[in-house]
Amino acid sequence: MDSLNASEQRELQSIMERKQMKEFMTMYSNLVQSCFDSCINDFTSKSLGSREESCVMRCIDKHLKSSERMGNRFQEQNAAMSASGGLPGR
Amino acid sequence: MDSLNASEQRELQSIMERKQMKEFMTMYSNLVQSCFDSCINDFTSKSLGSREESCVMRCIDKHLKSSERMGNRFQEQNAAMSASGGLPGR
Amino acid sequence: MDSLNASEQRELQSIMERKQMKEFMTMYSNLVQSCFDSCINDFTSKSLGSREESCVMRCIDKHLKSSERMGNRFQEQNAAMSASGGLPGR
Amino acid sequence: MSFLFNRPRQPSSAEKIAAAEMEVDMMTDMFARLAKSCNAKCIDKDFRESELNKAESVCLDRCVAKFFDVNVKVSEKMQNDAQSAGRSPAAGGGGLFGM
Amino acid sequence: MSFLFNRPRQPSSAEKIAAAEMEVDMMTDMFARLAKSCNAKCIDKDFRESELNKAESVCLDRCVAKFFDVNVKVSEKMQNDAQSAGRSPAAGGGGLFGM
Amino acid sequence: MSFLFNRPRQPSSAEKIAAAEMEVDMMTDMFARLAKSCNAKCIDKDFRESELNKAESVCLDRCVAKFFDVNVKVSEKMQNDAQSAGRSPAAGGGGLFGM
Repeated sequence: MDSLNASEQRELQSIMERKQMKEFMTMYSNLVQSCFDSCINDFTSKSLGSREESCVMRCIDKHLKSSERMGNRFQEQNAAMSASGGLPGR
Repeated sequence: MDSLNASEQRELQSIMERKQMKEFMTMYSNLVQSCFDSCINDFTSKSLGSREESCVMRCIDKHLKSSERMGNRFQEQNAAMSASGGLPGR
Repeated sequence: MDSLNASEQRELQSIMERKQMKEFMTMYSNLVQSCFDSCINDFTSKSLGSREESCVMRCIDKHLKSSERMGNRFQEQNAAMSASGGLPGR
Repeated sequence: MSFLFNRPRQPSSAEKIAAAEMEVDMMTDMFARLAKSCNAKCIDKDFRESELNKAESVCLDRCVAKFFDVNVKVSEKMQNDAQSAGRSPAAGGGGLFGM
Repeated sequence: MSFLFNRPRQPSSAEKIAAAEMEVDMMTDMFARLAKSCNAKCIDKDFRESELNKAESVCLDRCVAKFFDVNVKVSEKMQNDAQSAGRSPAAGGGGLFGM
Repeated sequence: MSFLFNRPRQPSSAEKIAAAEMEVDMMTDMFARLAKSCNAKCIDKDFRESELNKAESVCLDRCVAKFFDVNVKVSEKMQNDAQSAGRSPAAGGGGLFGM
């Protein structure tokens, strides 16, 4: 990537903040949909049963831990790849 | 949400119109893909058979009714949630 | 579509170039994800086995050929539809 | 899908570009969906060869043709429904904003 | 989901519009996901009739209610986790930018 | 994926920011896809415990590594194909705009 000057850095910074917020919202919605899809399969009642509720709580926990772990590995791999000169085209 | 003044309302209004158009287009494309995926599984011919065609017509009908019903329930739930003070963070 | 004048054409042209770049990136990511999903199912090791690697190479090849073929058919159908007056609403 | 873009009065430059952009977006999105569905229906997931075989090629051609046909059916149906209800198609169809 | 939009100081016009826009985007996205999940869980894929039958209708109603409940659970849990970690919810949760 | 962003001449400010933005978008998108695939392949869908167990953790680590490897293979292959065809990678590969 070409190096950016200070004002370009600031503009990119503010773009990045909006993207980060958007990424958080997408992550949140993915979590809702994924745990709903995995845990809710009974429609004989309109409120969550206690089994469903604890499934949802464990699902959220596990997904957050999984995301964190994959995020760490992803950043390590990226750092290693940059150190070795990036993707082959670089 | 912070309350908006008249000119902010107008700007939001025009943003909303574009979003509504885009949402309609997404709904349209979802409908095409979903009914294609459900009804079309025979590729021994290149034109729609009569069974496939009536499956597609019923699929469209049913999806529109389903969307409308879910949209109504969604708005009721939203209204009820706003009345009771919104999501827990509110 | 309403006809565009020269300066409108130029603006649309530059919008189209960005879209084309974005479409290429989406196609690239779809290819990575799709070939990963189809070919990688063994996690007893952290590096690609030779079977996995050749599956990935064939998967890429086949997907590129498939995209090209579908793209050609899509453009022919579009041309035929425009010639006959477009979708029924046109 | 041009019925989505009918406008009662002379459109401004920005509106014309937005409409052209929207038509391109719609085509791109439609192609992406078609490609996803037709790959799923026609391409053997084993990847034992890197060439499309005859069966896959023919399947892809017919799949594209049928996807177009379904698109036309959906477009016709939504216009008919909208006309019989006396409103523009974009205003109908239910969903979140479908009021 | 208003906890995402809390701001310490008086927001500018652009910020207020961006926040309102983001809330609408969030709702639209949530509805699209709910519709996808509930159609998959409730609608018979045979399409032998064009009307929603009684079982499908009831299933859809309950499905929307339960999707809301799951949404509330996720929202509560992320706020609790964030509070016990002493940071804003948007800063937590791991993932690519979750630092 | 920097080969996507090579430019023949000195880029303007707007172009540099657009290129940086595109690189971030590409990373975010790649991570989202990786997360989806690796959760599907490694995480037990029963959710009987809230901790990642040993098998799941190891699977996730290897899954991320292999996803990177596949990414590198695709990148290499598309560059080779493009070079042997004597054109830029973004211009090839078929599809809707692949002319």
